[in-house]
Amino acid sequence: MSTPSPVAATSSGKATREITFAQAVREALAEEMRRDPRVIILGEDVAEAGTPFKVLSGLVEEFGQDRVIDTSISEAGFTGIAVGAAMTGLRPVADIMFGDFLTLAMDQIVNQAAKVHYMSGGRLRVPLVVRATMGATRRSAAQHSQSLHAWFAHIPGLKVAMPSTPYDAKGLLKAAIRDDNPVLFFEDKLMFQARGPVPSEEYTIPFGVAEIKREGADISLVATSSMVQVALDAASILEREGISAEVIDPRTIAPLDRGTLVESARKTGRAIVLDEGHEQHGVTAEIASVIGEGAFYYLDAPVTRMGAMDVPVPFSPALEDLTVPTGERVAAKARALCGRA
Amino acid sequence: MSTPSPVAATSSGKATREITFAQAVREALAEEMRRDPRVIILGEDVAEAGTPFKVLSGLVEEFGQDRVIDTSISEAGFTGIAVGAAMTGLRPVADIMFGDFLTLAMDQIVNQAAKVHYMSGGRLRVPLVVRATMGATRRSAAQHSQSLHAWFAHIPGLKVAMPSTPYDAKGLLKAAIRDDNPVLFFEDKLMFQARGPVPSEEYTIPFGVAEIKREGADISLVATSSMVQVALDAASILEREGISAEVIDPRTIAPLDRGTLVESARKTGRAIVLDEGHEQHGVTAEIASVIGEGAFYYLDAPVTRMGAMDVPVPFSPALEDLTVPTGERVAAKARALCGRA
Amino acid sequence: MGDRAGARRKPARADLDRWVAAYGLMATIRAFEESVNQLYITAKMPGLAHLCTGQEAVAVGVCMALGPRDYITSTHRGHGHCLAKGASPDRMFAELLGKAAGYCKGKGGSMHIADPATGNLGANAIVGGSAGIATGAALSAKALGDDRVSVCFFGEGALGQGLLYEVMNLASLWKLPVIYVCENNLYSEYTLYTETAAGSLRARPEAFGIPVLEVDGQDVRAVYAASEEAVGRARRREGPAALLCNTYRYYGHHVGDISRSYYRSREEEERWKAERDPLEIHRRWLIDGAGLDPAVLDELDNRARAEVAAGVEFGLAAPYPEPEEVDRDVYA
Amino acid sequence: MGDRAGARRKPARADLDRWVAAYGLMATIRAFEESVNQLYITAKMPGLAHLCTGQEAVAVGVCMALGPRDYITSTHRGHGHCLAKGASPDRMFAELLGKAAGYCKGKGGSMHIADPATGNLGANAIVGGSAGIATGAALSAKALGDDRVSVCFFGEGALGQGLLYEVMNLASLWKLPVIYVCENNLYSEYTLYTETAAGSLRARPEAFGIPVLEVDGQDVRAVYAASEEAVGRARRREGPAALLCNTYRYYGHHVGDISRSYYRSREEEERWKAERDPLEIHRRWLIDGAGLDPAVLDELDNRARAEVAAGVEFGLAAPYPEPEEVDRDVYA
Ligand SMILES: Cc1ncc(C[n+]2csc(CCOP(=O)(O)OP(=O)(O)O)c2C)c(N)n1
Ligand SMILES: Cc1ncc(C[n+]2csc(CCOP(=O)(O)OP(=O)(O)O)c2C)c(N)n1
Ligand SMILES: [Mg+2]
Ligand SMILES: [Mg+2]
Repeated sequence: MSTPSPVAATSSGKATREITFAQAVREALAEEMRRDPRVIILGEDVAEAGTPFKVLSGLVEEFGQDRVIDTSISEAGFTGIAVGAAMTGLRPVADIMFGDFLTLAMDQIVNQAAKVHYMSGGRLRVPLVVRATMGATRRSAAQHSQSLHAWFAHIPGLKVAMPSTPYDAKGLLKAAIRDDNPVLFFEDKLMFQARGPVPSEEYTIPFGVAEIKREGADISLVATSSMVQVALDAASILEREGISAEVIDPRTIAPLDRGTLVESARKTGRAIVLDEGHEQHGVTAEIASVIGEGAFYYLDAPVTRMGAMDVPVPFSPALEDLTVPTGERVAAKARALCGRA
Repeated sequence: MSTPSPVAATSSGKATREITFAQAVREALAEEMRRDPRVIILGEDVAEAGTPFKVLSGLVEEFGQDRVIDTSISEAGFTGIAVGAAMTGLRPVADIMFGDFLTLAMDQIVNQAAKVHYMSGGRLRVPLVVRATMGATRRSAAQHSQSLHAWFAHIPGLKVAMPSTPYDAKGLLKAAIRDDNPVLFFEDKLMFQARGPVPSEEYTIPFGVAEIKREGADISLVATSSMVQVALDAASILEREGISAEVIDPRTIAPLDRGTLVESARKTGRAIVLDEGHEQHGVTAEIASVIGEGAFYYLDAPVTRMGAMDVPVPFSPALEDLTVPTGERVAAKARALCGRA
Repeated sequence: MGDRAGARRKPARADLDRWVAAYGLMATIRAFEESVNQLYITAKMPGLAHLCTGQEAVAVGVCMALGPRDYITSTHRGHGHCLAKGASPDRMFAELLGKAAGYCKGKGGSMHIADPATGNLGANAIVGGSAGIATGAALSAKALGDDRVSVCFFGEGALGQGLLYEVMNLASLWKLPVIYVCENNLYSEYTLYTETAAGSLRARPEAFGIPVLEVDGQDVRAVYAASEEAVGRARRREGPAALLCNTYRYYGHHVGDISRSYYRSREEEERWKAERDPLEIHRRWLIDGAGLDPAVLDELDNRARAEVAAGVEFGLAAPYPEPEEVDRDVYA
Repeated sequence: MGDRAGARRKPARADLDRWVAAYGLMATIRAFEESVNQLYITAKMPGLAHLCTGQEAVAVGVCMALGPRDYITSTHRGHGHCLAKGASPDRMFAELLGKAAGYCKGKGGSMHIADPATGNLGANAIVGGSAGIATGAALSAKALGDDRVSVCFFGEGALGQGLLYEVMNLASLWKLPVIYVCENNLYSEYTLYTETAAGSLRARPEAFGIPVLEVDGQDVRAVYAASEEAVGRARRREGPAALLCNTYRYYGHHVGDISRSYYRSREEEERWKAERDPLEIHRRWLIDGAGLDPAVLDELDNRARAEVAAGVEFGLAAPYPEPEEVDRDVYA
């Protein structure tokens, strides 16, 4: 909300501004906090500091320290407190500075938050949002660069959102805060300053609805979060070579919009799945097998996976950049799948 | 080692006994502890109590409290201590009573143990084994029944073993203890009393080598740990109906023996993947997509996945038994895939 | 407090009623656990259960100091907490037997009974796992401006879990109305607590600025008095407190833990039962100290047994959940 | 200890040499961090770094009490620990710059420097994350029967992590030769420690039966004296100890943390630099108290700057790792 943004008029004619991903997240939080006094934020340096990424700056000034709460360095502790608060009338948003630190809160998220509703026979609810960052190539090394979202998508009872644009970030986060279930909300650190159109009007984006970010006929590029832009880059490269790539963003991986993914693959007959989590036993495996099963009789080539390389993220720039898919590498794979290599 | 077992003679002519899965685990530990004084065991009630499953009974009597060490109820703490001990000359085996409690030790396993070797440029090593149980249908409810192995197979730097017989349990555990990397070793609670032939001679089983537990021609049933017996049950049911099922056990899911799995699927043209972890974003997805890609041009039907139902494990026997694949249900799916439904 | 001296003071009428009720509740818990053990022995109950027999005074003494809207979180050894907070035996047995009529539709079982209607946010099968939940409930009470307090029950073994210290620190900083009740029954599973706990137990909450009241957990009046004090502080928003209740479990760690000689002696068990039984201690005080007619207590014993027997019947007769229930309640 | 009184005692020759060397080491750390900051400002260094300028006396005072085979675990603010334990600036700069000649082949970077050859088991980017590792190293020392000790460096912010309490409890129970060194520099990131820590810091290790020595972290002799005592206990296998070192970081939380006025005042920073600078305090003692010729210290300052400058050159000139390195060292 802080820095004002240029207001433009979109095709829809409605007022739309170009704002950053960080601003979109902040707006979603501010709007929901204004709308519902039960929404609070808990985490390390979330108040005056507004997090190291400054994503939350301005919120404590508007909502006060009783609703934007600095905690000790206790990921398990404040996440557990958020779970209990969610069970008893608040709607907490817990802030995990680096997604790598989720490792410290797994019991509270997986054994408590995810299971309370079911174990209580539906009598207790946990309207909790855990915001966490993800993404490499920031020269932050192995303990500050992981994308661990696949773990949570494996656990029934949790929902997992992976926005790829400011528009999706705002709409999905507002929906997550209003959801009565625990939601893991992953934000790519490198996207915080990316700008995109966001309407001034209030809106939310339903979970489990994929979006076709670009229409195409020859190959489907299914991509999440940070990989959506990579897929779009690949699509432009391929376009110049006469290959028409369709780019699909599931937006939430739990629930997963299988229908849209399968439909696209049936149409194009080819698919590459992109995700910044490690490739082995990751999200690319789930999506590839869903497409492989659902589009089996329509595929002209095997579904191909491109995740982050299966190595701890190295610090050296000379190595780190090799671990994440790029538009060029995706285009090369696509070429090969389309028999143009 | 405690209870003596009947000694028989196998085809190989070598001396072989029928012992339980629990005895096999105990023998592996005892033999490696005799062989290497640096091997120690750490965990809750591992000494006099020999764990609630009695898997370790007798070990403290032979090796003493300095090598079979009872800890406080501190999964993160004693796992972290095991990591440091492994970095400095010991070869610890940490005991996580119920795999569900791994949620408490994730940072020590994933951010520390898995990455130390890489982050140090290969200068430090973590020869650590984390033994954990898995498996449902024990009426233990949602926090004592999970099979979370997929999480670890997602993380580079970790190895994951999933034995399905006493023979594999002993051979794989001995190999795990001699391995210079952190290994997650999953034992199905319901298998502890299962008996099977185990040679008296010393042996180890290399990681990354799948085993064909039963040859077949019409369909491949790829199964891990507890699901191997389910697959074998299904194979016998199918045999009576004239369907010849091949049962393949990867034995370790990281590293994963892709070659053997793909080869079998190429031969049979059909595959069902079975694993007791949740189906969504689980091991069945990885294996199905590996087969889908590697056997693409040979498959007559889509690769089908059967994991644990995507619900927290319910306590009620009336519900819990519905959440895990059974021989009957697998046979039914196989029939359908073979066009015999 | 908890000193026998109190025994000589004759209580006022209202007080006496409360103490009589406390006895009745302890009798119900005692009878409940005996029946659970029977159900296990006769193979009528799926899985295992952790009995709190011998620890009745802690659950009852603490919950007497709470109102119906106050919160508790419980443990794997939680039947007593659940009953003391107001749950009824019939639906509890139904839950333990995995029946649809159970408090959690049979989906939770013994280690996960929850009853929001009586403020019970649930038992927990993760040792120490509910410390965050109880503390979070206290945060809600504070943020929503009502005067509720929250009680976190846990065994001394849970002091091994770092989570407790993380949330105690925050509860103390934020003056949250939460009371950490440690039931030190000497053992965690099969190990004496001194083998797994260094230093002093009470020094731990104190290190985070949380006052600790150590009490005789076998004396329901002592537990109640300490709870009253802690709850009062919390309600006045003066901050969290901790209770260290010294108690003992009569049965094994769980119903299947029959041969215990390798970790504790028969003599020790007998001594506690003979000299430190919470029902006996309270009964003696009611009769000798408060001049109550023993018949009143015998009547309560009978009523407890009858209520529990009826509950068992209800639970055994109740139907299992329908198969369609299996994937309901995964998401709200 | 740490009292200015000591200033009047004139040290023996050998002692003096040690104290002069300590000054030299602190000067090297000071110069090292200044250069890291320059590399960042001139955009020659990838990522960020957390400078320990102002905290030199803690790293040096503690490591002076250790032998080369003793272990340390370090933190995100670990350059000082690494140098004090014996690493050389050139390969450290190479690591910070992501070069193949770095201690970790450039794969670790500033937050993960490890140098087993000097007993450094590694910096750690997880706050409190190395507490288990340091304690485990002490378990190895005990089990393997050598007389090594292990030191766990951490900032006061790490006291928020439950892991510390879990391992302190076990270290105390098992009398492990580990020393927990808390560098209380008042802030964790952008927050004053009193806003996130309840009760008393020193009461925390004490709650687990671990003795705590609180020292002036700006006085290298005070830090050394306390370390000697703690290390001696540990070597004699009398159990763990904790050091609480009061210190201050001159720069921001990391090199990019420039405008700090919203969490601490310029005055506060200036006051520490003017009155509590560890190099200045030690220099004053060496000259006034030990009668050392100031020229000796100026010479050490120059040598430190020269060694660091050479290290920077080495690091900048060194080649990046080959692409093939990317998937090496994942498994041993
Ligand atoms: C995190 C975790 N670790 C281990 C266990 C296994 N376990 C169940 S009860 C128990 C002992 C608990 O002791 P205590 O806290 O004293 O409670 P008590 O059983 O004595 O009532 C253990 C180790 C568990 N349930 N959760
Ligand atoms: C588990 C974890 N949570 C949060 C962070 C982010 N973080 C990095 S340094 C830091 C502050 C640490 O403060 P302190 O322990 O006092 O060390 P100092 O930086 O003052 O040396 C935080 C919160 C982290 N690295 N690890
Ligand atoms: Mg106990
Ligand atoms: Mg600090």
